[in-house]
Amino acid sequence: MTTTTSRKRLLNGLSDATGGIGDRFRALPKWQRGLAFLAFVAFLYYLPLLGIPGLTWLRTDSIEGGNNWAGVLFVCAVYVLIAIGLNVVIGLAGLLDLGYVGFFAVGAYSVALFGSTQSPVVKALQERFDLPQGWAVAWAICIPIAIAIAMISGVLLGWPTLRLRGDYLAIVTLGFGEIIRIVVRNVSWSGGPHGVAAIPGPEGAPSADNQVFGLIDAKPWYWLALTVVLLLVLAVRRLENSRVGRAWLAVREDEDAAAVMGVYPFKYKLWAFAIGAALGGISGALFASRQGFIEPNQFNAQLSILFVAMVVVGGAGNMAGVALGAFLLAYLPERFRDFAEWRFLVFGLALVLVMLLRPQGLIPSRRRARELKDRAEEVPASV
Amino acid sequence: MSDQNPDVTSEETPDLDEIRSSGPVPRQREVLLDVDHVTLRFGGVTALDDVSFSLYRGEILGLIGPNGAGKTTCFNVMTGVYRPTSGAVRFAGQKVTGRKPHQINRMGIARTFQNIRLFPEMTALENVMVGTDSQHHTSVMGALFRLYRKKVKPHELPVVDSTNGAVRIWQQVRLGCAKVFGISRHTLEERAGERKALELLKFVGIVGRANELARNLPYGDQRRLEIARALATEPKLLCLDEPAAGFNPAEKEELNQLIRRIRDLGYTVLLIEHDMRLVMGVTDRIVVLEFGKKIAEGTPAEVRDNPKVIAAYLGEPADAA
Amino acid sequence: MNFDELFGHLGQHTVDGLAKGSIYALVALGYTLVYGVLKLINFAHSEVFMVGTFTVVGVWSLLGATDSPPLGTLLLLLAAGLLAAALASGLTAVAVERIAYRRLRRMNAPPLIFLITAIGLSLVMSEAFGLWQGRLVVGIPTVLERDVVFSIGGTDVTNTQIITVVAALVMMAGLDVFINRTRYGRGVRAVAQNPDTAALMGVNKDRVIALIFLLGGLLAGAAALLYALRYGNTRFNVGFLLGLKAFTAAVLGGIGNLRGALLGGLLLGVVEVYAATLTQSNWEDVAAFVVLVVVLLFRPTGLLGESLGRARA
Amino acid sequence: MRRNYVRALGAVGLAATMVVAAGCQDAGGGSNEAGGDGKCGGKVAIFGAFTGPNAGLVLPSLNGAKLAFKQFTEKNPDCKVELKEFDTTGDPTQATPVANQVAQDQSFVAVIGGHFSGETKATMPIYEAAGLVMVSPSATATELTATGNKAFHRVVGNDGTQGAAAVAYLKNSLKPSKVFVIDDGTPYGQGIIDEVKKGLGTVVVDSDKVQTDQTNFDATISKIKSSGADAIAYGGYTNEAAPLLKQARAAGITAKFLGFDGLYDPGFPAGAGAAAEGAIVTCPCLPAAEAGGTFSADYQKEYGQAPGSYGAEGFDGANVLLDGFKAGKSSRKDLMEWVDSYDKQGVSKYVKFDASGDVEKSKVVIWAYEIKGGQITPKEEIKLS
Repeated sequence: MTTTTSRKRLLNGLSDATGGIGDRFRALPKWQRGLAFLAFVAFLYYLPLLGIPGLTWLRTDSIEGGNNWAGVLFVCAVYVLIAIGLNVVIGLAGLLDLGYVGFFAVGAYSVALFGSTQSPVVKALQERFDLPQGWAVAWAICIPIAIAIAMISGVLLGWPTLRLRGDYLAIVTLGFGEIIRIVVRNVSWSGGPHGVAAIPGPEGAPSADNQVFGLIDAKPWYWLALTVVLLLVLAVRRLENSRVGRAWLAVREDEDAAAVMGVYPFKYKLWAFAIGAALGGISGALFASRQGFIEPNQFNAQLSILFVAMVVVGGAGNMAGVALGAFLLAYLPERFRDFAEWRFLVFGLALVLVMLLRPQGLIPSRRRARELKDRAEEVPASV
Repeated sequence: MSDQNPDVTSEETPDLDEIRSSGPVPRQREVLLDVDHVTLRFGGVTALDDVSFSLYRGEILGLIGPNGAGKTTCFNVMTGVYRPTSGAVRFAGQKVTGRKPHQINRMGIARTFQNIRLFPEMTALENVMVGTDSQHHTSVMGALFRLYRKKVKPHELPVVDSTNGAVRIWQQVRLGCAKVFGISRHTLEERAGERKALELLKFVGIVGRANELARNLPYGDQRRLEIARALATEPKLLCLDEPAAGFNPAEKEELNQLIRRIRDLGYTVLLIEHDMRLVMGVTDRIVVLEFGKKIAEGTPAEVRDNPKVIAAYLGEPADAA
Repeated sequence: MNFDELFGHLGQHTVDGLAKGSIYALVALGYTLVYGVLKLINFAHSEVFMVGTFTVVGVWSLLGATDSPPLGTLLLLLAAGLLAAALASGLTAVAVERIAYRRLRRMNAPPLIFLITAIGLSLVMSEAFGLWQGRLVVGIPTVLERDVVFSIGGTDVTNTQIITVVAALVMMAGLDVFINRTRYGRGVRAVAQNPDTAALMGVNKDRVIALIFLLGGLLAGAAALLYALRYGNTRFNVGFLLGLKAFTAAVLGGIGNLRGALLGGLLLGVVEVYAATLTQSNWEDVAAFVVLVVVLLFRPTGLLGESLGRARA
Repeated sequence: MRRNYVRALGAVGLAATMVVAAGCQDAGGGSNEAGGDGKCGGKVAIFGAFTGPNAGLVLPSLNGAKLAFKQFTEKNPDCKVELKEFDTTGDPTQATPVANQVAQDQSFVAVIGGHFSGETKATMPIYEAAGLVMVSPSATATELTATGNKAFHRVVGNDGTQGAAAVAYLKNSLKPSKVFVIDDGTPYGQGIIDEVKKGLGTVVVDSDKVQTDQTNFDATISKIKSSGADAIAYGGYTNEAAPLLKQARAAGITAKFLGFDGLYDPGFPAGAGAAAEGAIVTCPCLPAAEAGGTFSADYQKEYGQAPGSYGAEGFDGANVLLDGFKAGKSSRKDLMEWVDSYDKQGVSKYVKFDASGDVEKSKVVIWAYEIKGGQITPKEEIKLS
């Protein structure tokens, strides 16, 4: 009995501590919060250069056999983007999507198949329209194509399946992710199991001559990804704080009640799917551009599950939370490579422990409220 | 608040005394809701058996009956949760049957739930604002890009009131931008929705708790919040499903007053309630269901004296509410 | 599309599919039982099955099993394998419930949390076996030589196939009787229908839930033995794909519905074999999921609908 | 109000600290002790799937390379060489940051790897851009040397050669009338089976593609039966091949089974048990006994087991670079040139690279091994005609 109470007290203390910081932060005047946010963003941009004495151990290349720090940060940023997209689906609209990797793959393959001179699609286009050998769709055009195709696939998947209830949706989406991977692997127009190489970046096909987005230095890629992440965080925030976000939450909380209140659940669920898919597509496109080479087995079901874990561990519904979750889940296995073969076991254990001790996630979702407080008093007394 | 329901002019609002004195509501009154021979079967169970009744604009109709009589099922048919096996429900001359719940809501039917169904993780204010969704015209892309801007009326402009220099400059900039570029439809609608939600919270008496999560509200306030949320959809007809369940006498009296105030604003009310005193006190007419069948209809006085009703409620003590 | 092959040996492919589906069905029962009562996907069930297969390996090597032993030894091996695998899987399943779920249940955590905990736990289990047993296939002695028992019109039905299908049907029937006819089963149904009311009526909810996990685990252990008999191999990650398919089967039949799990499993097995025959083996997963999606579109709660509580109420 | 300013000041200060801190960049990013200063020795990176399901195929190569470095250090204590391991689990996603790390750390002068074709394909443009020479012990996909990449070299025959050898072996030794081919849909498996199909022509009567982690092969077995094939060629790895072969034998299929170097792994006969008996595995790797010098014995002594797949290739790959160090080459550029013009007998084969980075066709040695008594035993060298 005493152990359980003490443990409970410890837990409460833990959540008080984290929640306390959050509360104190929210209590700050707006401009100070803005400043703090800007400082944080500046820190994020500075991160790949991290050399503050005492913090360098954070770098993944500070250990034997560690990976390139900026390269790992890039992967983290892509995962954060994924988590933010998936958070729209799972955290806001309450739809359990276990096949999110499908959209990631669609985005990656869109860029690869349209942008790479080695892709079968580009080769077919060259032949059909008598284009020169080096022709491929420019990267800047590939990205909107990727977003559009991802969104379309989101709608195509959502249209028939969104009337299914939670757990059925989960298995159907899981199936969708697997279908995408297997189809891409088995057909020839996608490059099959060999994958697609020479995927372009902002400066065109990967080449040693690229000035900024080159092959060796990953820092510009990280900064690009970080910028995209920040822009999309703002975009998703706008949605969250509008009728759309409210409708998503209402549908998540009680779909029937929302419908009776005049919200059309299907429409908003479909939008959540489409927006989530678009974000997944963007992250996939970024990922493929940076990698320069993708193959179907990179997009397996385990990755989907990892994505869901990022969202839930971080705190579904809270963007800061899911971003933290994504960062940790991408970063920790890299930093703790010393565990070698044990790291996935440790990772699983950590997942269980976090969920058991902090089921609401690392940074739980909390509805914004404070600003309204003073306005409530201004309402005229007469109705 | 009176501009909430533009369809109901003050002339049409029924005069309480007239209704009371003239007994049953005269036939020439406008029928708002028409339940027409509705039958609903689940497998072998007949939940509603050829139920018909009409609801007139501006009245408070009570729907009563012992447990399991089909009252809530009747609500569910009216709000599109269930599709009747046969028969039809018409609202303001339009067919309700076969439409989706949100479409029915937008026709003008709002409801509360017997077992409270708020959005527990949203604040009270947000709960009510969900109800205003049908009055928003911002699209998803509109909410994202906020490009569709409207010219602003003077009272909608941002205020410049800070004494702090830096903040004041910021406010000036915002004012300038609003004047030149207008304000996005999203922002205007959001403000209108918030204002309206606050008004409604005030109307039901819980404006002080606007920022609390719905699940943290006391029971009585949750009931009130449900009513506010339903009103936010600007309904013509408000269906209340046992709003007094679990209330003490003082709270019931407050509810009584609230329902009357709602009616006075021009809403038509359909009330399911177990508490006989409340029903008898507030309703204009009563429909009684038992085992899915309508067994009586009339003024409270008529229903009270109806032998079938007495039998239904008192004849089988085990079933008595 | 190789229709000649499919229709030329339709019977053979159907028998193969049924045998394959029987194992899906047995594992699917574990998902369905837990889902029927707790309304949650026990993602760790796949590893419960994996533990069973390794238990068979361990017990048989302990008993010095060789290829095609004499009948007496064979029976001993089968009995020991079944007992050990069922026990190991059953206990693993109960342990999963105790470690991962009970605390969360007390906290009324949302289903997503259960899902992630279960995923974490299954990662731990499969990784532990991967580290311990290596990541390559582990061979299991062929104790039961495959033998064609009878042959109708070119369709060979083998002893292992018969054993698999019959064992699955028998266990399925046994479970059905247990749930619908016995006192414990009544408790299970009561909790499935309404946990709170059941608790009021004096049903010990925790015991019932532990029982559910135990039952699911026992069946998974039995499936593990059948798997070992038929496939003769196991691997640390054998659970993942099979668990996925078994869960698909459970959903296909209507999750929470025992008979649905059987139907779904068999159907899925047959569909996969047909699809692999028609095209190539690497399309079978696509076929399985496409069938699932199509079925759910027309019957949103699976072929037989969901209901453990209402099953033969 | 006052406190607010203090706080704000603090925030600004924090931001300023960060900007200043930006000055001290890349503290953890490795030292810049550039090679090429004439001193003997250098640092070499080796990357591959040292953990994960297929680590069994890669670890012997890592061990071989380690052994080579150890022996070199013993013989040349003055020449400081170092081998750093980077585990990629064979995943291109993880191999890319490794490549960035190695490329940016100027102290690395050469790379051994990649071990699988996917990770190699993903990273070879990076190494090429950094001017780092790659010597791969086991990436066999044909396309790797077809892209014009200058950095990539391999001390192993490619899938084309191995496929051709398998064709030759089938034609000359097994002489089947009908062959059924199966691949696992990986670039490796599919690539090699495509070569076999090309080489055998109409003798291939039917084919199937299995998938990774598949466990039930009923459909494949039915197809083999209906095809009436008397030989099966399987391109893929142990995890699928062992259960497939076991089930096929149990189903009464007696056709000869021929696999490739993906099955050159003790796990294969162990997993398939008695069913593996008599199966043929081709591998562009020398039998231990044939390997030159004392390599096999040394390996056995060092690790307590026989060198598995690509152990000798790992050893050779490392020695190509070590010989360069010994010859005084210690910059990326020098080593690249050194490897391009390398010409010497190794333990697995005579190592000399052609212009595309493949080991010269005439030097490739491919052996057929047979599973006998649960052991992979050398059968004969396949002569490419």
